[in-house]
Amino acid sequence: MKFSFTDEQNMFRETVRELFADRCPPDAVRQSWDNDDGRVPGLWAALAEMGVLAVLAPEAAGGLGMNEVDLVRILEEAGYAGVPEPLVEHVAVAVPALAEAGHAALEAAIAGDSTITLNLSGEVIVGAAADAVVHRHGDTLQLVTEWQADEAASIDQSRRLGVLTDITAADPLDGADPDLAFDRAALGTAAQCIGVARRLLEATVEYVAERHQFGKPVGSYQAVKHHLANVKIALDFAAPLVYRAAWSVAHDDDPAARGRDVSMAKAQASEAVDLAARQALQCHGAIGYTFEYDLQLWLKRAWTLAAAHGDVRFHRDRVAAAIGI
Amino acid sequence: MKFSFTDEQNMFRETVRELFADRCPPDAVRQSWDNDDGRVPGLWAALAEMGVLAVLAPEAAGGLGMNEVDLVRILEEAGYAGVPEPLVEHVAVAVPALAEAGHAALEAAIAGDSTITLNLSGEVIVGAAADAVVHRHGDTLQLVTEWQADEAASIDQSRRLGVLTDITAADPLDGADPDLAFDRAALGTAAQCIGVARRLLEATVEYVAERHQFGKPVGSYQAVKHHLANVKIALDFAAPLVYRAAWSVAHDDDPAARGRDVSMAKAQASEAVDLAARQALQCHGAIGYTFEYDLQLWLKRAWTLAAAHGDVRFHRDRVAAAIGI
Amino acid sequence: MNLDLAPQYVAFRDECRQWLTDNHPGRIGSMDTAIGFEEHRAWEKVLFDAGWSVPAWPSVYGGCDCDLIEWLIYEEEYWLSGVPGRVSANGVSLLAPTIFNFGTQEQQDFFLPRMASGEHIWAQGWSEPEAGSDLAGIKTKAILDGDDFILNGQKTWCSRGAFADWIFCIVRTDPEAERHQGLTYLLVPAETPGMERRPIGRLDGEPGFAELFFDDARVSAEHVLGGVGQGWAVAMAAAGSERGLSLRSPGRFMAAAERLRALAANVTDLDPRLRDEVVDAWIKAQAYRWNTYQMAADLMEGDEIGPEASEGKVFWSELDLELHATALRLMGPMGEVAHAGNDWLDGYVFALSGPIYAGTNEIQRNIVAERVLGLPRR
Amino acid sequence: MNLDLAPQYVAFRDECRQWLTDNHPGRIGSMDTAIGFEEHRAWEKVLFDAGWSVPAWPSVYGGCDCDLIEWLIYEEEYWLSGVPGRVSANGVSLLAPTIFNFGTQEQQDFFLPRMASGEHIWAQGWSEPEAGSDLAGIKTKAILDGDDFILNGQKTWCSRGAFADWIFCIVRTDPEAERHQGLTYLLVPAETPGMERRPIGRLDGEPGFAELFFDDARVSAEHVLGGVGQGWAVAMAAAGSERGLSLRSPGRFMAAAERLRALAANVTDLDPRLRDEVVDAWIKAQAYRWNTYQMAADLMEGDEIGPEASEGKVFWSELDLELHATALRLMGPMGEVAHAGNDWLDGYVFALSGPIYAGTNEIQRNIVAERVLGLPRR
Repeated sequence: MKFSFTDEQNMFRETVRELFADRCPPDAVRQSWDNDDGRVPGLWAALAEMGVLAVLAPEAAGGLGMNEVDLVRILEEAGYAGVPEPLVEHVAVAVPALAEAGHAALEAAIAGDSTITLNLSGEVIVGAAADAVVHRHGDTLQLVTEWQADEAASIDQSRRLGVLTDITAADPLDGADPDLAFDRAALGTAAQCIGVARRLLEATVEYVAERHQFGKPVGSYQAVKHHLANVKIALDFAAPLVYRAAWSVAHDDDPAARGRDVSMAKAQASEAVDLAARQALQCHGAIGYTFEYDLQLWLKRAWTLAAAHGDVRFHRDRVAAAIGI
Repeated sequence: MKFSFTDEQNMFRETVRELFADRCPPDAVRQSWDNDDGRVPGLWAALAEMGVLAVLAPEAAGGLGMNEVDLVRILEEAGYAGVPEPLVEHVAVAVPALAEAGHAALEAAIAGDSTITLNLSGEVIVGAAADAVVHRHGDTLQLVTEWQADEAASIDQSRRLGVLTDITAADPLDGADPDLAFDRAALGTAAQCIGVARRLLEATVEYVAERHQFGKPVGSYQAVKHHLANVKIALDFAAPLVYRAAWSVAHDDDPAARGRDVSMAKAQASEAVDLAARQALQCHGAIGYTFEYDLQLWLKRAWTLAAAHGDVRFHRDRVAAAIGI
Repeated sequence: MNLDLAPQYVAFRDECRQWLTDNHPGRIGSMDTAIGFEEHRAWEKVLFDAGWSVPAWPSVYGGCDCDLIEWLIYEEEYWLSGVPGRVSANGVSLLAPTIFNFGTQEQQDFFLPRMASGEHIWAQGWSEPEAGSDLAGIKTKAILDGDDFILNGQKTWCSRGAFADWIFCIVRTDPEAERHQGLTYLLVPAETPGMERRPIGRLDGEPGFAELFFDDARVSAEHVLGGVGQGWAVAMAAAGSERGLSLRSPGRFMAAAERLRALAANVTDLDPRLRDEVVDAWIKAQAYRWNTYQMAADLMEGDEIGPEASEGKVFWSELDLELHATALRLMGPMGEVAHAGNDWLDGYVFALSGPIYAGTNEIQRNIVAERVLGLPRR
Repeated sequence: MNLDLAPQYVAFRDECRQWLTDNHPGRIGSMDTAIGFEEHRAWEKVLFDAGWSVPAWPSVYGGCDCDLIEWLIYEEEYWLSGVPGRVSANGVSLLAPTIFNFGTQEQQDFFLPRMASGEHIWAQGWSEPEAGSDLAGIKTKAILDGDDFILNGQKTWCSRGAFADWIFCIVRTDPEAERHQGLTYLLVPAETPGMERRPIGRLDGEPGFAELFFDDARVSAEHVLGGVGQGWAVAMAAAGSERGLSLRSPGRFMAAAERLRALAANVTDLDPRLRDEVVDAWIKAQAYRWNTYQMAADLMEGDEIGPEASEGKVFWSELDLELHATALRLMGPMGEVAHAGNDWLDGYVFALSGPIYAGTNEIQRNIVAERVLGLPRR
């Protein structure tokens, strides 16, 4: 029983953090909104280069052969940086599903030559410009390679959405488990939520220490202190559940226990990021409400990710079922 | 359209407030706990004398022929004073029910020679030492005059509870409407909640202005200010719903509209008094947590009245049904 | 207490409702776009011509001398009808009470009818980069030069500022004076040479505000409202209006609550927790209504709105957020999608500014604690 | 990361669970009554004799040198088993770490085994009427007279104070010194002549606390802990314990969450909103658990608990309130009724004190903001 990350895991995280800081600063995120594909040029290749896309692919297939515990803080960093790519979809869900199904598309996926997104619960897909979609079809998964979708504009410009209207070509992904895929998607999203919340909190702490009103720093007012203390507390009691869920997904063979742990994580991470966004905006005041100021990148990510792959109510219901009430 | 009380109503309220201040101070409430009947000696007779018990009895029957709008702020004062008597039960519900049924027990009830309590939704009756119980029996009301009950100890010493186990003598109260009786009980309880919340807020404002910690008044800390501002806001947006509901009970012939208005009032009054109790205790700190200090009288009343005659959830459900969702 | 509507109020309500039904302009553009702004201005003229622009004003300025109850009924009907919002709101709700209180006869005669008709759409120019909720930090200088003031400095967060015709500003006319001293309330034509405006996008990119830059901009001293150096007192009177009855009448929230109710009623297998949230918001809209009717009764007895206006500001701004957040939750995964049928998303973004503008809710709670409850300032 | 329990931990857990099952004393009286207090003392002795009283302590003082993981497992099993609470908690959780850190060898040898066995039950004597969360306001004087201190003053809110054998106090040994200076940590026998104690009833009337009155009470200077004038530093180290791991281990809340779950599972037609509240509380208990295991891993690497302990204090105290308030709501109208099966009501009253004692949650949030997040003090 040792609930901490290894030095290697921390180092990997640090390297990815630096990559994002370097290749995906807020300006790059904003530029991606005007690109045809909504991507940050070169970032996907750099992630492939670094092995990030291959974390959950077995070594035999050219991957790193790591697991969700290795991945979880990487995805947190993606949230922290506001990466506008379907990273969770591709890395945390599609890659292991392709591996489990032994599908040939795995090679391109981990090489960064393709981008694969998800449609596990219907309605809206993220990363509408992706090359393929891992799609839930009854109790199985498919890899959809040709489809029609209506574009949909998210409040979050970093999310290129589409509403799937027709599937014209798809391969079965036998051996890949749709429930596991969903848990991975929820876990990855929870990790991103933690990263987004951290960034919102850091940015706000920095701002309120500098900004003065009525002759003293805004951050010296007790109301502001308590708003941000509450965010910190929510974060510090949500993050361990996310790490614990990563362990369950990687190591627990009981789908019910795994689902319960993932749902606890996503419920608390959603709540934490929601509170972080609310207080970040309130403590920033008007400046945080503008399009020009970068806080909006994380505010919108907070709103959308809190609900993505199951909102608080959905995941609490799953926990309720798992614990017999 | 004029949403305010008349000078006469305000004066009546003031007179009752003075009566309670004089005859029912906290010491008298505490003494009542040790009495056999749980009553404040002489208070009931004084209320009869002043006409309070007869507000909802018609003039022809020797009552004041007033309505719930006249009564609502009187009951608020009962909450404010922490009166340990089944006043709502008797005045707001039993008296008009007896009048509507033309039952002979009305005379003693308004003369203060008897005390009548309620059992409208089962389980627990308040004022176990009362002389009779207005009891819901299917779609009718009965006046129960002989019964067995198991005593039950409330956390609130001012509430003598009993769990009804058997009814051995009862008169039908034809002409009295059980739904109207319930609405009156919920309305009266909501009014009491408002009074309790006012008292909790006043006592706390007074305490935190005096109490010093870390070299300044506790009430000068922004966290404490905001706690109490929130209570004030909750109160000032709950009270008008209670007064509006009083008007509906007195004047609206549509039971659905009446029930909706009463439920809006009770839901918000329950929330307000709950918040008031929470913040009153927190802002008082340890002293408020003691049996000796009088704050506990209103804290316990807050906990019990917030749930009595329908808690927040119950009343929100009634509103939901009334507005078609 | 009498909550029955007297026959003349019923007649007023029916007339108002009928007119709004008959004259509903349909969906028009956003007032934060150049085209939508002019469409909204045209709607103001339609209202004005029919006498429905500023019903609570004296008829000489285009109103119909409504009493407070009629005004509240008008607002309820206005918002429930679903006609466009009021691009004139800054002027009518925030500036007009100040002109009525402090304006000269000439100012009243010139500005009020033009405001009522939509000829003058007003923006507010109070905030500065270093002076948000703390207006005493205002630095924009206005130095008297003959009959004019020469302005230098910067204003920000001017809502409607991108397209407005006039801006009501607070400027520092005595640079030596500190904090609240030496401020002056000044009405500035948007076409003033030396004044530039730059739109600021709000969260969703729409230019909801503007920044104003003054570089030796010359404004006639005739446009001072309420006396040089009196700006603080004059502004505080208007701040009372902003937080009080006139800016956010209950009708707006009752209409939103009704739309939310209808949205929920159409959801199959409505989650009981979401039902609970809808009901809670619906009840609060009613609470806001009855709190307002109570205040109206007091006002009609001659009372004034004091610091308790701050309670209303906190309540409506948090209610507005609750209404819109609940609607988005009801819409599930489609809540984040901007499309023609999703006014809730736009409304949510707007609602997010509620707890911030017109004095943050933190400041309002301080006011409630200190000035309503009497807690010690320090 | 490895969340599998190693075989030796599994064995430890099973042994612990078995012993608690075999030795469960059944329901005993409240520790706030004279009889119940002695019943609890007897239970301490049972635990001690079996080596389960202070498992994390060195064996020389009655412990079994548990590591932190074992201690967390022990706490989980202890609370889940439903055996009585620990009347020794003030001593074991608050005082003992201070004795380990600051006590002389003689003090350790004398006090620790007697604390472990229940021979000495300790109360805390820190608060005074004018010094609640602000310990710097302590006024109780202790003046050296030969080998003794002469105490005068008053302490209050001493939990277990009515029946305890010893009280650990903070007193002012230098009356000239201000605020945090001149304070001394002093161990006071309950039978000290010149010290009177008066029980204080908590909300439900049970004597959960005592007031202590010192009137020329004479206490040996041998009982100073950590040096005369060092009281503040010594107390702050213990305050770290009080807010940190040792006072409120996750096991306590996990057990309460499990009881709440079981309560809810037995309700027919469970209201979905209440189900939601139960689940939320249950998840939070797990969150508290995993946060603690994370902290334990850091501690085992040699890190110390810093101001982030304040986060835990806020979290567990509000969770405890949520657990109990939810249970009472589940019980409906019977929630207010005190009876043998309703431990929740008693627990609710106790939980209400959580956000107040050991530094109010307002102060804890200040600490989180200033010392964890680094926001400016003023």
